[in-house]
Parts: sequence; C-alpha cells; structure tokens
Amino acid sequence: MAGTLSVLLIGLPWLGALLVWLSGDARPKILHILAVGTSVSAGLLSLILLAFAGSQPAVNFKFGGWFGDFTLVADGLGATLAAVACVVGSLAVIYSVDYMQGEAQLRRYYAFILLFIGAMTGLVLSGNLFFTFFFWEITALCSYALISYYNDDPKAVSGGMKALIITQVGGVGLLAGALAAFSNLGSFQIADLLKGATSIPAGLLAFIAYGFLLAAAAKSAQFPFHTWLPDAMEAPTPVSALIHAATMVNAGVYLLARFYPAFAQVPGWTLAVTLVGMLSALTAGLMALTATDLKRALAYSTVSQLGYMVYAIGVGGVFASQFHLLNHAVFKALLFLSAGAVIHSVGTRDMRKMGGLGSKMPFIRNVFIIGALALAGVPIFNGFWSKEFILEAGLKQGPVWAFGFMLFGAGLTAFYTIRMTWLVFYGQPREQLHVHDSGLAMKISTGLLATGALTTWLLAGPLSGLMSGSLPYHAIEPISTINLVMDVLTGAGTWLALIILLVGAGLWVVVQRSPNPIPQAHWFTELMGTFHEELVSSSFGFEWLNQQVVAAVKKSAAVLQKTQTGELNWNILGIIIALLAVLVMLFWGV
Amino acid sequence: MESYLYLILGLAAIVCAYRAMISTRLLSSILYLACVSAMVSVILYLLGAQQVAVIELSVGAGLVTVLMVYALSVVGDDARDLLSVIPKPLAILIVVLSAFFVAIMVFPLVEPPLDVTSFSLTVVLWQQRVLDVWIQIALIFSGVLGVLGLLSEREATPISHTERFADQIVGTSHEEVHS
Amino acid sequence: MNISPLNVVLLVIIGLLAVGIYGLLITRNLIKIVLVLQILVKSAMLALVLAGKVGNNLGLGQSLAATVIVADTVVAVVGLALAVQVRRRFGTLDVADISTLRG
Amino acid sequence: MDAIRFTWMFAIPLLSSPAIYLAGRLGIHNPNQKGRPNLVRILALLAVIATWVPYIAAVRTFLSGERLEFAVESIWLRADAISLLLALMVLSLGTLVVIFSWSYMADEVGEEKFYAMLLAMMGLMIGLGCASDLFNLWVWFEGMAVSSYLLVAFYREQPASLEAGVKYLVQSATGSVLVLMGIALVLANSGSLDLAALHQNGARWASDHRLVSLAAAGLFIIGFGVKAALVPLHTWLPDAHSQAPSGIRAMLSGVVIEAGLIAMLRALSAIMHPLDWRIILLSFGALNMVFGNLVALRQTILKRMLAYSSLSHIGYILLGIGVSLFAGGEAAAQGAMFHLFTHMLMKGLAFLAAGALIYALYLQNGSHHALLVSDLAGTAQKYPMVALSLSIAVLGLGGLPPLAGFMSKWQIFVGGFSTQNGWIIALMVFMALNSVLSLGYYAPLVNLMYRKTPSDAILAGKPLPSTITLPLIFLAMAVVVLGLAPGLMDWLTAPAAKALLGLFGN
Repeated sequence: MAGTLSVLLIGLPWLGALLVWLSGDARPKILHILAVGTSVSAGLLSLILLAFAGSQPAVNFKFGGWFGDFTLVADGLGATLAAVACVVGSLAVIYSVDYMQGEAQLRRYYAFILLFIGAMTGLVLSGNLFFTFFFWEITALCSYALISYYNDDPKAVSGGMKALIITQVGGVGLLAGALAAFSNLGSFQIADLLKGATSIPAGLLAFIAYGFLLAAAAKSAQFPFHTWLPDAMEAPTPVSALIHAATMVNAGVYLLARFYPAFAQVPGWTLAVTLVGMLSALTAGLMALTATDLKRALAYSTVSQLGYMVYAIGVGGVFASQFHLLNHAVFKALLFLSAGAVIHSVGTRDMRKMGGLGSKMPFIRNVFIIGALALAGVPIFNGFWSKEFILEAGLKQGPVWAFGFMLFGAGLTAFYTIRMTWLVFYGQPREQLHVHDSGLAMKISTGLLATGALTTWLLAGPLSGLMSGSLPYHAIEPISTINLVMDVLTGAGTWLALIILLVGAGLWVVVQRSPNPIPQAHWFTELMGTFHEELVSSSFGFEWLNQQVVAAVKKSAAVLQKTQTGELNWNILGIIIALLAVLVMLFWGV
Repeated sequence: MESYLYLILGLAAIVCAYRAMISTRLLSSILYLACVSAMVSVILYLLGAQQVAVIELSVGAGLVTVLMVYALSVVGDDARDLLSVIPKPLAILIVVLSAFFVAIMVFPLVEPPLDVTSFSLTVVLWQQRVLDVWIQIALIFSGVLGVLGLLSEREATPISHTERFADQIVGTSHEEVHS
Repeated sequence: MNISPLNVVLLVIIGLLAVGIYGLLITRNLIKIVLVLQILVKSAMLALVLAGKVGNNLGLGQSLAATVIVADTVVAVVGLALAVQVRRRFGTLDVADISTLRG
Repeated sequence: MDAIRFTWMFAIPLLSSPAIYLAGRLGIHNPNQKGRPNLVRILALLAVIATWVPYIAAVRTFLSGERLEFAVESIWLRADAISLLLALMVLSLGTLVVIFSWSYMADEVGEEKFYAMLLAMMGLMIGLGCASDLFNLWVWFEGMAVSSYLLVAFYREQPASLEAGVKYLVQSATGSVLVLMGIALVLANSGSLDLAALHQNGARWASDHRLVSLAAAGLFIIGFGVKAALVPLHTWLPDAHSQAPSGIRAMLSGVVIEAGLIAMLRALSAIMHPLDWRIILLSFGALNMVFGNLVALRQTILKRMLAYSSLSHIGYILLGIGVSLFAGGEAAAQGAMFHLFTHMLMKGLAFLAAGALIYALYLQNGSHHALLVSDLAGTAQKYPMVALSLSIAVLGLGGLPPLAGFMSKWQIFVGGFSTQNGWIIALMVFMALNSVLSLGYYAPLVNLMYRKTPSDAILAGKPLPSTITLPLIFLAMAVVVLGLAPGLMDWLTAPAAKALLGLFGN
C-alpha cells in the first residue's frame, strides 16, 4: 500500500505535468482542471500515506548500473514532508486558478508546478542518495523555470539564473558527499549510510558532512547563500508560497535532519550548523526589518525562520525543527498567498504605497493576521509552540550565546511582522489604489491554510509518535501534545521569549506613534534607511561577493576568448606549443 | 663516406626547403620545393627504396609541381612580402625547442642487425597491405569529389557576398598593378 | 664525431620537420602553406622509409611511404582547390586577411 | 557467421557513395527533375538503412560472444565493443542527418556531392573504429579527414566557410604528419604495426626504447588530438562547426571528434603504459572543460556556443577515460563511453535543432546569416517542437535530470570518487562546478525561447517540413528515455568499457 501510494505521489503530478504540457495553451480551462485534479488527488493520497508510514523501503526497484536500487522510504520524516509538499502544493494550485487567470503560456506554469510537486515528494521519500540528488536537481530546474516565468522581465530572468547557479553550486556538495559515501560504503542507500557512518574514516565522514551542509545551506538560502531567495520573489506568488516558502527551501533542513544521526559526531559539524542557522536568522531578520517590498520582506522572514530550523538541528532538536518546518510551511504559505491576493488586487508590491487596505479586503486581512501572529510566535498560533520548542531545545543543549541571539531574533520577528501588517492593512491609504476583493479560489486556499495555522500544533503528538516509530537512527522521544504544551509553558525560554516579543512589539508601537512614521523623515526611518542602503540592500556584503565572482568569471572568459585569434598561424602555434608541452611532460616523466 | 653523402644531400634539401619557405615569389618557392623533392628522392634511392624514390620523383617533383604551377596561374603570383603574424623570435624559439626535444628523445637510432629477407614493395603494397590501397581509393574519390565540389562553376555567383568583398578584390588588383 | 649514415638521415628528417613547422608558423600565403605542408609530408615519408630500413622491413616502409605520397597529394590538391576558391572569393591569399571568424 | 560479413558495415556506405554521386550527375541531365522525388536522397536513405542490417547482424554475433575479426592479407580488421559503439553513433546520427538533410539541402547545388561525401565519411569512420593496424588506422583517419574537408567548406560561395575549411585542412594535415612521424618511430623500433602484437610486446620494447616510445606517444596525442579538439589544438573547431551545413555540424560534433579520440586511444594503447600519460589526459580534460565553458559564455552566435560546449564535453569524456586509466575503474570507463553516446545524441539534437531554425529563419528566406542567440527569443510561439527539443538538448548537456547527460556525467563522477584519491576528487568537484557554470549559458537559451515577444527573425520565419522535425523528435525522445532508463545502453557501454580497459591491459 505504502509503495503504491509513494509511486502515485510522484507519478500522479508528473502525469499531470505531461498531460498539461500536451494539452497546449489554447484552452486554459482544461489546464486548470487537470492541474487542480492531479494535485488535489496527490494531496489527499499524501494524507493517506501518513497512515502507512514505516521505516522499511516501500518500493525497491533494481535500477542497475552505477545508480543503486531505486527505493522509496515513507518514514515519518519523508511522509510528513511529502504531505506538506502535496497539500500545500494543491492549495497553491487551487489558488492559481484565480491568480493566474488569463496569463499567457499557462501550461508552462502548471507543468512545472506539477513537475515540482512530484520531484519534491520524490526527494523526501527517496531512500537512495542518487535519487535524492536526481530529484534535488529537478526541483532546482523547476524553481528556475518558475522564477523566470515572466521571462520578458530581465529581473525575473536574472533572479532565476541566480537561484539556479547558487543552488547548483550547493548541489555539488550533495553530489560530492553522496559519491564519497558510495566510494566507502559501496551503496547509495541512505539507511546504509546512517547505519555505517561509524565505520567511515573520520576525514571522509567530515567531507560528506560538510558537503551536505553546503548543499543544505544553498538550498535553504542560509548564510552565506541567502542572497538568492529575495531575488526569487519575481516568481508568480503561488510559486513563492509553494517553492520558496513551504517546500523546496525546506529540502536543506530536511537533508540536515535526515543525516543528523550520522554527522552529529563529526567534530565541529553541529556547531557549524548552529552558527549557520543563527547567522541566517539574525541577518535575515534585520533585512526584513527594513524591506519595503512585501514579498521580499516575507522572503527575508522565510530565511530567518529556516535559520531557526537549522539552528534547532544544530542543537540536536531534530523533532523541534521538523515540527517548526510543518507549522512554518502552513503559516508562511498562508502569508504568501494572502500577500499575493493583496498584490494581485492593488498591482504593486511596494508596502509604502499600500496602507488601509484592511477595510477593503477584510477576509484577506483576517487570514493574513492569523499568519502574522503565527510567524511572530504569539501563543495559541502554531508558530508559537514550535518556535518555543526550538528555543527550549537551544537553551537545554546548545551554547548560551547562540540562545541569546535567537531570543533577540524572536524580538526582531515580532517587530517586523507587526510593521508589515500595519503598513499593508492599517493606517491611512497612502496612494489611491484600485482595490477589489479576492476570488473564491483564493479564499478557499487561504481559508484552509488559516485553519491550519490555528490547529497544526495539535499534531505535535502524532507527529512525534510517527517519527520516533519510523526513524530508527534518530532517537526521537515521542511526546504527547499535552506534554509539549506543558514543556513549553513551563520552560524559562518561553517567558523570556514572550518578554522579548513584547519589547519588540512595544518598540513598534513607540515608533509608529510618532506623527508620520513612513515614509517621511523620522529618526527611526532615517536610521533604517541608511542601514538599508549600506548593508541590507547588499545582503551584508554578500551581494557584492556574488557580483565579484560573476565578474571574475566573465573577465577570465574574455581573456580566454582573445586566444581564439582566428589566424591560422597562431592556431598552428597552439599545436606546436602543445606538442612541446606534452613532450616535455613525457620526457620528465610527469 | 656514406654519412657525408647523406649529410650533403640532406643539407641541400633543408636549404632548399628553407628557400622555398622564405622566397617572396611563389614560382621560385615551387621550384625550390621540386628541388627538395629531388633531394629526398636521391636519399630514398640511396637508402635502397628505389621504387618509392621513383614515385616521389614523379609525383612529388613532377605532379605536385605541375599542380602548383597550375594553381598559381589561376590565382596569380602574389609578390607582396608578407610579414609574419607571429613574432619570428618566438616562432624560432618554439620550433628549435620542439626539434631539440624530438631529437634527444629519438636519437640515436639503433642500427639494424644483419639484413634479413624483406619483401619487395610490390608484394607488400599489393598483397600484404592491399587494404590500405582499397581505402586509398575511397580517399582519392573523396579528394576528387572535394576538388570538383570546390571548383566546379555551375552556379551563379551569389550577389550579397560578392558585394561585400568586391572592394577587396578591386583593392588587390590595384596593388598588383603597382607592383 | 662518428654518426652512422642512418642517423644522419634521422637528423635530416628532424631538420626538414623543423623547417616545415617554422614555415607553417610564419607563412601567410595560402598556396605557400600547402607547399610547406608538402615539405612536412616529405619528411614524414622519409621517416617511414627509414623506419622500414631500420626495422628490417624496407618493403613495408616503402609501401607506407607510397601510400602517404598518394594520400597527401590528394590533400595538397584539395588544399590548392581551396586556395583557388579563397582567392576568388576574398581576392587575397593571405591567411591573416581572410580571418573573419574569431573569438 | 562468416567473419567477413561485419565488414559490410563500412563497405555499404563506401560503395554507395560513388553510386549516389553518379546517380546525381546523371539526374542533372534529366529535364523532369523538378517534379520527381530526387534519386540522390532516396539512394542515400536506402544506403544508410541498408547499413543497419550488417550492423545489427554484427551486434548479434558480438553479443553471442563470437569475435568479429577479419584479415585482409596481413592487416586485421577487428570490431570490438568500442568499434560497435562508434559504428552505432555514426549510423544513428548519420541516418537522422540524411533524413534531416532531405529538405535542408534540397535547394543546394551539389546535393549529390553532399550525400556522397556524407556516406563516404560515415563508412570511413565506421572502418576507423575497426582498424587494428597502426598505419591502416592512419589511412582510415586521413580518409575521414579528406572526406570532411569538402563538407566543411560546402557553402563555397560563403567566404567564411572557405576560411573554416582552410583552417580545418591545414590543422588536420599538420596533425596527420605528426601521426606519421609517430608511426615511423614505432615501426623503426618494433618492426611491427599490428596493434595487438605491439600491445603484447609493448612492455618489452617500451622499456628498451623508453624515450622513443614516449616521443611517439606525444606525437600521437598531438596528431590525433587535433581532430579530437584537445584545447590548444582546438582552434579549427569553432570555425568549422559554425560554417558547415547543419547536418555536418551535428556529425562533426557528435561523431568526428569522438572518432579522433578513439583513434588516439587505439594508437596509444599499442605503445605505452597508461601510467605514463594519464596525467596528460587529465590535464587536457580539465583544460578543455574550463576553456570550453568559459568561452562559450561569451558567444553570441548559437552554433559557436554549441561548438565550444563540445570542447567542454570532450573534456568530461577525457576525464572519465583518464580516471579509469588511473585506477582501472570500470565505472569511469563506462561513464566515458556512455557520455560519448549521450553527447552524440544531445549535441546532434542541439545542432539539428539549431539547423532547423536556420532553415526556417534564414535559408528559406535566401540568407546565410548566422543564427544569433538573440534570434531565439520567442521560438516556442512558432516552433514549439524545435524549442522543446533544443531545450531538452541544452538542459541535457548542462547535466540536468531527468535527461541523458545527467546520467552519463553521474557515471563519470562515480568512477572518479571511487578512486578515493584526493586529486581526482578535487578534479571531479571541479568538473561538477564546470557543469554548473555551463548552465550559465544553457539555461538562458531555454528562457529566451519561451519568451512571449518573438524576435523579428522568428516572426519572418517559414514553416518547417516534417523531414526536419522528425529527427528532432526522435533524438529528443532518446535523450529523455536514456535519462529515465540509462540501463538501456549497458549492453554496449559495459563491454566497451571493458574493451577500453583491455586496450591498456588493465
């Protein structure tokens, strides 16, 4: 059963993609129906799969050659993430029916979204490192294609290129790690790597561990690869919600969580993971503070929240990170989709031009606020429980300084979340914008997600049970929802965090109390403005680094191009010089 | 004694080759090439390869020369002294170094032991290595077709491209007039 | 200084090779380049015959040399045909002048 | 099976070549030529299809474990797995090119010469794969070169084509002279030219005349390397690849340079131990990779970009072979052989798709203008099939799954990492980074083709005949199918890998 379901979860969306591609652009209605049909059925099947989760391979197919066996393992980690991908995916597709209405080349959009959903499921269910990499690369391809969907816009094109190249450079880490593991174990099976990690020589294991960390950081847009995600916001909003908030960027966290038991003993690895997570959470939080573009602000907050998850893995809280991953996927998808509804309605992404939209789009305002409260970590909403759970883990097992910084990050989150909500929905309208309420499909998907943001924390118990039961190497303690709630409520970290959160929120109140906070001169906006220009717009200098690398490559290409003089005599000289070089090398027995 | 004979002939061949290369008039280059061919033929003869010496003399010194002169008569002698694109010292350095390395790697030849029976050219070429000959037919066919393809003048000259180079052609003929 | 006759021929071959390569480097006239290629071929042919002699199989060496003569004459003819066409289309035989494809 | 039968693999194309030429010449005097189907094309198509018969028979014999060898007096022809792989590549691409050229070359003067030369080149390449005598190898090789000169300079009224032809001729003639020198050295010191015999005595005479054997090896590497487009010797390649007719471009890039590589491997296998030259192989591989990718980044003409990408792919193949010789790893050898094949498919597809666009946008409008990258904008609007197949080709070349190039590169990586040697692993990581870099020019192409505003060239484009799209569909499907089921080629790549390692006695 689990086998059939796993195969269907990959096959159904891919079949949908193929059918969508074949049916052409002429009749968009068929495309909508096909896409919604396949993705929703995949979503439902993925929920059924949760009931059949187990640690044994559900599918084992001899692929032959140098690729190992094709295995699919629907264990707690994989099945949960597959469910997230399929369910959020189907909601994003439903949402697209309204959002993408009337766009040209719709089949390209739907085909890649469906291809992505299938690949993402494959990535998390695969029990074979080769196929993990295989699906990993397909998700990168889909992400590229969808970011550059509006490919007449140079910003979208360059954003897509940037995302592709950076995640692919990271992918080299996964490739190298997987192959290094194979060279020692003679197997691509993930289970074999987890089991045999202790037998791998320390140096090689460290190579694998850091390779995977590189891949994870690039895919999850973590420090120092955090520059691509904000630029990826040129994609249509459902894509941002699905790929760049709820699923693909989680692949890095998934990878770290999956292999945590194997790498925890590698010297310095957990510390490195903690540091990467912490730095991402902080820098992205600071960038979100000053962002003026609604989607970019959300993207920064995604990086920051992913930083929390990575941090959680670094301090050993694998379950905490996965719990937050689930909750984050729900509330961030909600935020993106409702932000998309706003953008779709007013036609701009600049928050400085919005304001006072709440009265005109009450439904969207309400669901956005639910998402925002979850993001800020306000009690009862799902983000609260998981974030506090992470902080508990950090306080118990991690370095204190890191915990302190993460607390500060929690305050930042509260601050920028309130700022964002205020700028969009409250205050006086700053520009005359034509506003219309959102369509039914948008309301359905955001409504469902809002319900999720209120309730998914109740799944903590079953989730932990599922994971502890099906992940033999992770040593996850099952914890009931009640216990988790008690843990969080009695933990010192929670109260500290709530105080910080209140300080953050209070700071916003002070700032916004002053007569005219945005966008005219005010000490705070001025300070923020300078800060923004000097540091944030360049992603703390990493943007500059990216440009330097690109410039160096271009420069060397230009130099090499000059060697192709096109003159016959020089061409012959090339031959003779090569002859001389080869003879010299052979002569001295190199 | 034999060594000196080879040395003189070889030096003559090399000098002729060099003259063929540096000569500014194509016709004299071609004649020098014929001389090289003749010298090489003599060396071949002395080495005992009489048949090949004859072939070389007729094909290398004869046929190729005729062909080149013919080509020259079609295109006209370009008497301009063209400066080398590559700086000459660089060229000399690279060539000398390569020749030096080849020389120290292959030198000296190990002398053959006493002669054993060797098949004659006819036997080797037409019996043992007849496959080479067969493939050679394909090669010659390709070559003939190549020449036909390049030289047959059945099509009308395309206008767009001749225009582009028309001024160049005019320019060169002017130069020819001057020289 | 006592070099055997065959080694003298070897030196002659290397000398011809060097002159030919040098010619390829400095010559710009297309017909002359074809001519220089012929010099190279002659040195290769001489080398084959010498190799046959040294390897005690002069017939084989001769056979190879004969094949090479024919094959490379064909190459030379195609080269000359190209040169004629180049002259016709470009109005020049200078390989530096005809270089439009670069980079 | 009668041992001689496999030789029909190259005999049929070689014999049909003059027949096609004569048929074409006689057809010219036929005044009713316009309305009737052209005899030349039909004959060419029949010839390539007929060649499949002995090929399949040879494969069946080979798979049954029988040896395919045949002696013409003292010269042996042996078809091992590598020969069969090369023959498969030549035949598949050749067949598709003949179909592709059906309409593409229809209006050209000298169509009969085109097909005659194409068939001759195919036959000579298949024969080259079977040669097992050092000098005989050279004759096949030279024949292949001579038959390709005209094809490169086929548009002889185009000055640029002539220029490309000149460079190609002079450079490969230089290379072939160097090969001859190498052969002379081998003959002088061993008295034999048979590759198998040389290989058996190789260790003895290579140690007796170590320097001479090294010099011969150097001459072979450079001599054959010119055709195989190793980096400082590659300079003819971008010009020739951008000027030849589209079908020939596909052949040059997909098969001819690989044939050069195989000739080089065969010649070297006879005379030296791989230990002596693996570093050279690996350094050429690295150089090819980085040079090809970086220069391709700056190209504005599509065909030149694809030509430079061929350089980098030769680099990947060289790395695969170098690694397999380094450690005797079968994975890398098989990866390299598989990549030879997938590169043929992908690059053939890319060049044919580019050719289809050239045909529709320029040739049909009576122009020989070069196809610029910027002309591709909005291709998908008007030529969805071409856009899709070119996208599949370049994404496969960039190594993205689920396409064939990903799988073959992965095999090379597996081989490299299995050596557990720090330098090789560093080289493999470098190769992976290069592969990422190559996306820097492949991915924008795809993007451009799916733009909503078509370029002027696209708007002026003419419709494409089905003979041009058919090969594209076929190749694109092959690239996808091999990407999903790479095991389909194991029957040939695995023995070819064994044969490669066997050549070098590992």
